[in-house]
Amino acid sequence: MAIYLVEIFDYDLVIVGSGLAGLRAAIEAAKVGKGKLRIAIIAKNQLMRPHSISAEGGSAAVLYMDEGDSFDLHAYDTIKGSDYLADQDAVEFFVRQCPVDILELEHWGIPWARREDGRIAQRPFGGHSYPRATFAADRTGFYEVHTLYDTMLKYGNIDKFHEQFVYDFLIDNNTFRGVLAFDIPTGEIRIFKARAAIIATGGLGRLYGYTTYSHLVTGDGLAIALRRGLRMKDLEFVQFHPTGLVPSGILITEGVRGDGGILRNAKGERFMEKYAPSKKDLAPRDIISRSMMTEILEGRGYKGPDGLDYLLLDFSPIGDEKIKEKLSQVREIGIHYVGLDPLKSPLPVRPSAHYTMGGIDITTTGYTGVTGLWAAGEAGCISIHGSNRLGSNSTSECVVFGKQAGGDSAKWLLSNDKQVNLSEGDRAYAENFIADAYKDKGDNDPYDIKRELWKTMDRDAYVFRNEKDLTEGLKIVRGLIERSGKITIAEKGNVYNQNLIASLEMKNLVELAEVVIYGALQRKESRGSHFRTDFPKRDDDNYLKHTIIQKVGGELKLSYKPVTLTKWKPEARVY
Amino acid sequence: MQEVALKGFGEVVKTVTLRIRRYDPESGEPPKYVEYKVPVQMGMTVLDGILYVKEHLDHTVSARYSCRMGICGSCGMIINGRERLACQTQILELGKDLVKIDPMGNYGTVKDLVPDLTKLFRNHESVKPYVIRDEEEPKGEYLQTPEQRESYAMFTDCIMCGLCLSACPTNATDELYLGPQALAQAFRYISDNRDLGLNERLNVLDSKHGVWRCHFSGACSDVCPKGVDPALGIQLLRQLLTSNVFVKFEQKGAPKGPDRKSVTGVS
Amino acid sequence: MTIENKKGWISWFNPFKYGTDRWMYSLHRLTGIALGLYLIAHVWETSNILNGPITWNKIMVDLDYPFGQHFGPLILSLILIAAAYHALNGIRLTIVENGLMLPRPYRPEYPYKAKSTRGLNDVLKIVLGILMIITAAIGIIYIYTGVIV
Amino acid sequence: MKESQIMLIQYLTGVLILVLGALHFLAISALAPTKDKVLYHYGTTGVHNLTNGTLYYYNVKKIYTSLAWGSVFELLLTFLVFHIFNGFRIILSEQFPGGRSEKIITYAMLIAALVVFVWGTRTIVLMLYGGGV
Ligand SMILES: Cc1cc2nc3c(=O)[nH]c(=O)nc-3n(C[C@H](O)[C@H](O)[C@H](O)COP(=O)(O)OP(=O)(O)OC[C@H]3O[C@@H](n4cnc5c(N)ncnc54)[C@H](O)[C@@H]3O)c2cc1C
Ligand code: HEM
Ligand code: SF4
Ligand code: F3S
Ligand code: FES
Repeated sequence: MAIYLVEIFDYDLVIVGSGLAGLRAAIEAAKVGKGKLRIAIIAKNQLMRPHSISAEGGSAAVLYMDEGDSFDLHAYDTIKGSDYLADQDAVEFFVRQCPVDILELEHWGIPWARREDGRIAQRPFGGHSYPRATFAADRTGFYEVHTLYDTMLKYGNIDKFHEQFVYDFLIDNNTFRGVLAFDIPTGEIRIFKARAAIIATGGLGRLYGYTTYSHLVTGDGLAIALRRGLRMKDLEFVQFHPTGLVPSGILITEGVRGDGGILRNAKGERFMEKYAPSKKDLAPRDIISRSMMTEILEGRGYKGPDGLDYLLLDFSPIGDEKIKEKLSQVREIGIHYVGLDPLKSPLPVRPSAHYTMGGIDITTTGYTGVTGLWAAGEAGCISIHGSNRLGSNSTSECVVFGKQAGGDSAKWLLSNDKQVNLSEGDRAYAENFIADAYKDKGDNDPYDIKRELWKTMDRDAYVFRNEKDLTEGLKIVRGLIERSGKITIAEKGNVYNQNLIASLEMKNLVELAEVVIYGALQRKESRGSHFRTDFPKRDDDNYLKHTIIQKVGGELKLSYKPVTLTKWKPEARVY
Repeated sequence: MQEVALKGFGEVVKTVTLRIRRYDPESGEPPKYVEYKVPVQMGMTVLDGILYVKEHLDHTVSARYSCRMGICGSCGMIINGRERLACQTQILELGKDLVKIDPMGNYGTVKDLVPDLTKLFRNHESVKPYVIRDEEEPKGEYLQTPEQRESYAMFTDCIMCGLCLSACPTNATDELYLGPQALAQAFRYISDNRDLGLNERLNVLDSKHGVWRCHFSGACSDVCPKGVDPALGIQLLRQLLTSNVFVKFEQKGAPKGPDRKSVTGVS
Repeated sequence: MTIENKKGWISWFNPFKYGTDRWMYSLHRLTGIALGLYLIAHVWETSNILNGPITWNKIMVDLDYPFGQHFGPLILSLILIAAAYHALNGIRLTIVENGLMLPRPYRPEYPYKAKSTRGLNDVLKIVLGILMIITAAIGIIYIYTGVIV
Repeated sequence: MKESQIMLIQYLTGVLILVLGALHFLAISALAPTKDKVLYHYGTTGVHNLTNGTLYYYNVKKIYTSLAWGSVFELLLTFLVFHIFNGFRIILSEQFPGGRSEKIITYAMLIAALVVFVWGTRTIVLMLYGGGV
């Protein structure tokens, strides 16, 4: 311990995060830069293992206009799904770009499922009025990541850094200057001096204990942005996926229902007929999640372990052959994790934290407003998902807007040669940050705090929320923030110190938890994924606007931003 | 519909000892085994066990993990002598009270259970694992029938966990060997009807440490957690190379579908 | 600062926990080495024929008697078994390593069982295994009794 | 040479060795041009009898002096030498991979192969031309 080698790299563009958004941005920047830009892509796990790899169901794109799909239909579905909180100009831009990027992936070798005539196949997905989820078995995200990763290898001028934990950005005077990270395998501090960066660090799913997210999705990028004064938009909207596998929370894709699977309660009823008579099991996720929780709370669920009461996802209407072909991963998961084979038995499911609709407030090109800083993917919030994302829209979002951010930043870099400089102070700051993080400042254990956070969030900011729970939750979380400053790091070594990482991640999580709960408290209406039992109605008069939260001097500052409406006027949302 | 059998989930079934190989490069000591007693619940995977140790018994145990659903490929290790994904191995299914956990072999060990996979990534990169075509911006989708897709699809399932390299006996000695993962990926792209890059890959594949260093020991396919069957890919690749000695093999390239404008409305 | 964790050649002797092909690989390699060394010795041994019957007989006796009287036939039998194994497994490898008698790419189905090491490959193993036993048996009977079956 | 070509020969020589090896076996048994086709004769004490059997000096000599068998042996030797030393090269270069060490291995194997080949050929040729006593 204690010797911090500081290595300084000099790049034009640093991409933080190697999820779909980050990878796509890197490729686009390399293409646009035509070898003239020095690009680095860094992530805290190995580059081909971002969380995007877990995405299962599909990516939305209008591919068959001749067969009845259309951009307007996709846009309308998305906007209605968002409970009218989506910025409609962004959505229109998005739906037009989707097919282009889906085809681009095809050219790069992704094994999309095919129809007999050799063209790309699509499957139905929740909330979409046309089967437009382009898929590859039930590992869509996985194939997308690997295709993009592989394609990235084609470009010589992208330097790849695996396992770099980013802990801060250098931003002053609203100008970005560099990324501070340490190399996990050696513990060496690395300053990536850069003229521009793209934040593609994904969402904040591990705020919750019961979640479909990978262990590593701890919202680091968001937390750093928050600390650095960037605007956080709509963070209170957290999507709960209806079918998380009990007890681990692992995702059972919506594709199951897309292909014919049915949700049943303890009485064996197909209860979604009651809540969404026309779309039934393929209603948007917020609606299904609420319906499921209603069933469970009204006693029509099964008793599960650790209070994780559950309902059943019935595979029998799908047919064995189709399960084996299109849902092989789900089958594997069922057998591995609960010992149940979907061919023979239904799976126990319950809504599980799944997606962060909010994020850093950005434009459709991913620009954050800080000179030289872009964001993309789940970390950013362009507001195409509004208050509830439709399944399969997010992987598309990542490639579409990852490309935009990569292209835009590269163009900006080519068109100006403004350099940035590091000072001795930056180096000292980078070192002190880590030196400080190693210090014992109290006897709290980072893992204890994390577990407590999970318990709080799972209880107080779950599918149904109310004033009392949220206030209580906010109090607990603020206590945790306090405690997170007084922790002990048991491990003092430099090499692969996951203990240090866990403590930094935990700090990020508690700070974001505060924003999420605070935002939820302030939004006194029910919209999309945010349902307040004390305000069960949507309130377009007062809340048809984006929540913007900024951290100013340690305090959360709330403001609002109007929603852009173009063609579609808010209307009641029935399915 | 009957209740789903989640019996025993959430209750401790028995206590199992995890014997973990610890190695801390900074201590200057050689690797040693340390035992931890872990209360095991139904459904608890070896990864859960390691995380339990990490959070409750010894914070300094290191392992690589992320998705905990067997898809990211982080958590390959040797469990009771065999290469497995920790997050896909149920402790109870191992049926033993002692679970021995080693880092993957044939890679350097960074710390505890964390292997240094640089070699795997380097080899993967060296076989040019991407579709090689002349045209930069094709105008339409490439057509591919479900059968043509099936002819390479199984190899796309590789999660780059690197378990196969740990099990492969050639890798046990030959660190320059490309390894089953990279070779299977080479075959995956070569047999994809969209690709035209066979010739560009030949000199890497047909090298002293390329495809011919596989002796079909099958261990790679045996341990592969995703059923990729890299051994099959390698042998089929070899068939291609042998026949290429006599008759030059030609890739045709997939036919193109309707151009993009008509597919997407955007050009 | 990583520490080397190579399994090394010692892993030829640890084919446990994997499938049959892994065993056969180890055996093929070990028999290959043994046969190769034997052949070198054999070339030298037989070259003594040039030195006349006395030397020849001395060599034959030396090779037979260093460790008890049946050493010669025993070694010969072992070599024969090794040769039968290596040769017949070699045939199998020549076939499957060139992609013949293997399945075409298929859709893996959980629980995953690789097909390349099974199926026709297994049939080959059995057929050639039987042949191997027959060959070895014929050879050994001949070595010990002089009877050709 | 390309590795694929070398390995093709490796497989080919393997198969040829099998054929010629079988002949070789027959040479000292069923087809041996000698009256006594038994490999080992045991005396009453169970001791190998060196005045009889195919391994008896004059019997062996008879096989060697036949041009047909001599050619079979020569071919077998050629294939075997290639097969074995290429096999050894593979094993050794897997054990000691690296440009330099592999070069050394290749040449060492080449030389060893030549030595064995020459030594074996010498026996066969000299025997054909009336070597031995
Ligand atoms: C289980 C699951 C299934 C899903 N299925 C679908 C689906 O079927 N269809 C769909 O459209 N969407 C789906 N989604 C949503 C979609 O997968 C994600 O929104 C999307 O993949 C996010 O991608 P990303 O590139 O923004 O970030 P991520 O993939 O989360 O990548 C984040 C990257 O940032 C890096 N990073 C994070 N913090 C740091 C740090 N401190 N330092 C350095 N690097 C860091 C990480 O290493 C990682 O590489 C699913 C999500 C989940 C959870
Ligand atoms: C007595 C004679 C033989 C000797 C001394 C011999 C020796 C060897 C040696 C040393 C190897 C290298 C081992 C390895 O790569 O693991 C080898 C490989 C091989 N042998 Fe033989 N061999 C003999 C007969 C045969 C026969 C009859 C065949 C069958 C047709 C055969 C087929 C093969 C094959 C196919 C390989 C390559 C294995 C691989 O690379 O995977 N060999 N042999
Ligand atoms: S082939 Fe299988 S074992 Fe090898 S890296 Fe890929 S998934 Fe892992
Ligand atoms: S284990 Fe190795 S030897 Fe070949 S079949 Fe697999 S690569
Ligand atoms: S943690 Fe991702 S594969 Fe095991």
